[in-house]
Amino acid sequence: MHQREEKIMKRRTFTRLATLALAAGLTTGPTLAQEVLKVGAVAPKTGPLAGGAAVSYWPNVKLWISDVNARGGLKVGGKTYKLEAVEYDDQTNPGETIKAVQRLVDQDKAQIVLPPYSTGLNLAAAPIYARYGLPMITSTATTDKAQALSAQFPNVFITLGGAKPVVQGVVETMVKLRDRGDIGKKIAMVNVADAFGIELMNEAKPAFKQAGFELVYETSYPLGTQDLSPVMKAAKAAAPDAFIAWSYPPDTFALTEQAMIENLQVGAFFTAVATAFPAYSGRFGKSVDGVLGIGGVNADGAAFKAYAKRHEEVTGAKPDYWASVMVYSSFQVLEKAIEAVGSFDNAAIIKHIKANSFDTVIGPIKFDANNNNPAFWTVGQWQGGVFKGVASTGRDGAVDVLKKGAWK
Amino acid sequence: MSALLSLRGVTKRFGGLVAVNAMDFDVAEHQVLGLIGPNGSGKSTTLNLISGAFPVSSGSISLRGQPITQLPAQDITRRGIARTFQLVRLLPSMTVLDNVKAGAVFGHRRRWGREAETIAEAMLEKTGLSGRGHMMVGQLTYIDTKRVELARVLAGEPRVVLLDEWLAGLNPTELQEGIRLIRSLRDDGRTIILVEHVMDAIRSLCDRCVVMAAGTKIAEGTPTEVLSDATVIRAYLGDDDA
Amino acid sequence: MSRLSARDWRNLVLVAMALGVTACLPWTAGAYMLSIGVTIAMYTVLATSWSLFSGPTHYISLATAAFFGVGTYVTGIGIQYLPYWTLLPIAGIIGAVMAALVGLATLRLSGVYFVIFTLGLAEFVRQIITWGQNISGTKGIYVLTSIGETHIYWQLLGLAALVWLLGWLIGRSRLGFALRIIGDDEAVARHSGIDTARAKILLFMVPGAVAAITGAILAPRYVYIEPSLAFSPMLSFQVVIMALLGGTGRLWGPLVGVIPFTFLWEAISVSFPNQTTLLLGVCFLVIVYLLPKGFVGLIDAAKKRMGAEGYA
Amino acid sequence: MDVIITGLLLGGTYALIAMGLNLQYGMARIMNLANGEMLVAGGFVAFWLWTGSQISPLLTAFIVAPIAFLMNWLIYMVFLRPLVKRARSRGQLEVDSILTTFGLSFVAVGLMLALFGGDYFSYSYLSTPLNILGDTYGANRVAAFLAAVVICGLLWLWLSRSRTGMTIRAISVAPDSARLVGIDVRRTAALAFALGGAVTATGGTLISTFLTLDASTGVIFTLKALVIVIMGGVGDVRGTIVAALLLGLLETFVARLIDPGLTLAAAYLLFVVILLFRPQGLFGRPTT
Repeated sequence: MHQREEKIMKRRTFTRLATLALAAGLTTGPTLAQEVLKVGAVAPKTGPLAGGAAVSYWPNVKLWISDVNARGGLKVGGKTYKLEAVEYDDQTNPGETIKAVQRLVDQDKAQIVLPPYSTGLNLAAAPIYARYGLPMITSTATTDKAQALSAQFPNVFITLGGAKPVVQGVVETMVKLRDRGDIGKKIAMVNVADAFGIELMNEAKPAFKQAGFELVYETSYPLGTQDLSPVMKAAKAAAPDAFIAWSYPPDTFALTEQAMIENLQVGAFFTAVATAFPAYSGRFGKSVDGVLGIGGVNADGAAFKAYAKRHEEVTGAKPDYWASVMVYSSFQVLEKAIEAVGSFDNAAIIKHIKANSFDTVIGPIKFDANNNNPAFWTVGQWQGGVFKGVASTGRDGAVDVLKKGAWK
Repeated sequence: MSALLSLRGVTKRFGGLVAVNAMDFDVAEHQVLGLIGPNGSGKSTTLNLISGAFPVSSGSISLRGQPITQLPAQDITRRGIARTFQLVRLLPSMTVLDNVKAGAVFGHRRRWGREAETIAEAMLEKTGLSGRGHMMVGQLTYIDTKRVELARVLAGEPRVVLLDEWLAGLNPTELQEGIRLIRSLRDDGRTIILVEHVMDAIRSLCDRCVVMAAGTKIAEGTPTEVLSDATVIRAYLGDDDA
Repeated sequence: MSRLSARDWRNLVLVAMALGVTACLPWTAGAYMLSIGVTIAMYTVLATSWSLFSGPTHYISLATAAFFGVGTYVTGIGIQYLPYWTLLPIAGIIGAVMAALVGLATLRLSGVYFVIFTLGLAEFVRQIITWGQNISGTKGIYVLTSIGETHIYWQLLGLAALVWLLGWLIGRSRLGFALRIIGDDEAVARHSGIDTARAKILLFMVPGAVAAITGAILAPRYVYIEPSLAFSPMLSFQVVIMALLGGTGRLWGPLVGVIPFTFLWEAISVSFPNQTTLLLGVCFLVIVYLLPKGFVGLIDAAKKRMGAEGYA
Repeated sequence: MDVIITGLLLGGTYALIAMGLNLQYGMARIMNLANGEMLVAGGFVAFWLWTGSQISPLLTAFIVAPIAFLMNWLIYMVFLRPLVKRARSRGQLEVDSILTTFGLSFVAVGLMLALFGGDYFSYSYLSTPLNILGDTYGANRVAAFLAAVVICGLLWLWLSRSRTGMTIRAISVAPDSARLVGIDVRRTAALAFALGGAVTATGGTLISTFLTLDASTGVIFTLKALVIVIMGGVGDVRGTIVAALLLGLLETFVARLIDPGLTLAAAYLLFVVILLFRPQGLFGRPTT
């Protein structure tokens, strides 16, 4: 397992050193005869959200552009354009995101501006996209206010859904396990005390009560807590049948390790963001089997396998099994809409996106009246070293959920 | 005449060291009191206790019968006790006039604007600095810096002036000028406490003297009385040739 | 208040005209320049109000992020219940009260403890707000208003004018005189009859209130308010660096620091997107080494060398 | 009972995080805001060597320490000595070092980003349960605690017994008078700063076995280290150890018995209270 990891590690560091040296000599060779189209992308490369963006966002920008160029370029109104990325680092600061988007449109005259990363930065930039009428197909923003947002910003589309469907997916999975007798009705539930964690926790508590589950332990912990063993010890003391954590990457890793140390015997173990990251299975190896997490994908589908292979070749890193594929698919929707309309008339493109369904790596995407993509993966499970989708709102290819065995 | 300023059992301890030990003395209105004694006898510390620079360990200090023992320095200054520093401390980024205005604006009589300006200029006249209001303090001679500090103290029209070795470091001619200046304050009827080593200044200026040694009062009286007192001489000159 | 001299009138008119010209930016410049204008206006207000306190007292406050964050939450929460124009004064009052409390607690401490206390303050307030959010079940707050970049720009410009006016008035008032004395020698100040702690606390309320109001003004721009973005310590450091780059000796000092720094930040972000953080770090180092007194120091030194008479 | 042990283990982690800064700020008078980045760098090296060629972090620590010592010595010589020469007062040196090291932390994050990329890196090492007094604890945390005890113990002994240790303590108490007795203050300060950097990097290597890090997480550790050093008393090794353990116990106590959401708020409250009533810290000398 570790040899391949090592090869990738070496290649990735080597590519980084090369780009660092290359950055000094900026000018690329003479542009091809084909016209070049600037594609703007602004997201965190530093700051608290840099970790997530580095896994799910930046590689997919690079992959999408290389895929389109490999296919000959973007065919718009009879002409084909070679795409070239203009990237900016907003250092996880909304003020910078706003300035960067303005810069892309005003100064760099980018025809296409890809959506930023994460709920906060997307919403900060939404007014700018709205003013220029640019289509904004967000792929990393979760919100339950899609209705209010689409009223204020008609050009904003939400592909990652909101808290309600994710909670429904988790509740459905737990009910399935309980009805099969794999787990009892006692749950322990924790959440990171950040907007994301709070939103999901508030949806989950009533939903689980309604589904007849008993909440034996619940708590929240601040972002950046260095030691989660007190939380895990208290959870274990409550002898739950299932453990659910609405967590961010650092605490997802910490809670999993703590559960292994405490040898928490539960029929279902769910952690949120980063469960689908390659680093997660890289760190815990075999004992990751049976762990549930947010997202998931039709891992056995040919589309995803081809995507994952290309992703690794072009960017040197494996994609994660949730956000990566959503980001890439949202770029595909934009690409197909522009080519279908045959011009850069944004109003027409937005109308086209609202009206049609688009075939992407995760399957068909069709936005509802509130510009919200109703069909997405909500829960996935590590089975045999692959994070497969087990529950979704209208996605096919879901595999059956398995009972969590002992930690290996 | 009732005492303007009185100290009762004033003590100051720095950890184990007792710098000032149960000092009692009074200062009457318009009186010039000399506080003298060999180095390390607690003279300056007593002055610092009166001016609020150091908190008093025990005992009480009162001004016109009202206790000011635990008051912070700024309140004591506002009540009318202003002081100079052993090492002259002026405000480097400001002109001479502004330095003096500082006393006028925030001292015992709080002035502002035109009034503060006139008082400051008057004090410059008084201390022999007339016409040099606009100069920066960095350009002054040593005695002029002392004049500015004195002018600042006077600009607040204090009830009691504390001079902490104000004459120290002056050459003979400057010394005469300094003594003449303090005498003019005396003639104006100001109440002054003078901590000094310059004996002929003490003789010519002070109505009464308090002599300190090792933190305690060893003698009190007119300058001639105390300077001829055996214990005082022994304290100053040490035991062998008494 | 001593009478206004002819020179004061001339300066007032000049400043008013300059403000008039900059106010027309929304019409004369494109949206991108406007967004830079908003950034410059924001940092000018924060850096000027910061140096009003730190100039004379030499205390380095890293509390800007804490006051700014509280300001954004005042708008975030208040926007649903109160009309918008009432939120700015409320934010100002809350900021001032917070600054007074911090002042009471810390101004007795020596310099470096004050710095670390203010740095920790932003984190402390963030934890409390996150915990409060968690208990009350409210998540990230949406500020959906019709307030656009232009409104925000004008409000910041108005606030900047207010801050300069306030700074000018303080400079001529007893408090200003007291602060200059404290800056030179605090012992002399105390013995001249100045209540130094009270003066510092009073003055610290100015950057407190102004930073909170700025936060309240900018909240609609961010649309979605969450603790980690509203309270980032980065803001405190940027304000300090820009104020020091400009120089805290003069009222217009920080402005002279903010403008070049913002354009420098832009230039670096544009030409080196992948190494932005690296190069910004290098700029910080250069500023601290080469310009200890900031541009103001540079300009004053140049003026001395040219022997130019007359007043600045 | 397990609350106490968990608290002590967390205290050990905090000691590793803060001890280096105490040396750098307490002894060499440099308020180093890039302390967190040095810690993360130590973690990066451990990750790289472990996932790359199976070298255990405990072994990596011995490789990281000398390299970090040299690097920090260079950083002091190149970036910080001009500040020390130029500073007229201690206050000015502190302000200059805050701004300079803030710039340095930016440069460090930029470099780490360029070399290692921005994504999370974490690996599991010794994440096996260890039974102590009837309760289970992470073996990696226990190992880190033992390492902390060893490092802090050695440091304390070395500082109080050896000659160079004494000179370092001398410059922390009174740099001016130290000069009078023939101590080359600048060279000793450089030594103290480099030693502090080495301890922080080694600490990073050890705690990366159970904490997930990425290029930008340094600032969290810097803040935590600052709080501990100030609470313990600047320049006092015992103070840092006691403050670290106290903080670990408090946070664990609040997490288990009150509300885990309040752990960090409680930590800052403790910091504020100590700062108000004992500004010089638990063991520090009242600085005039």
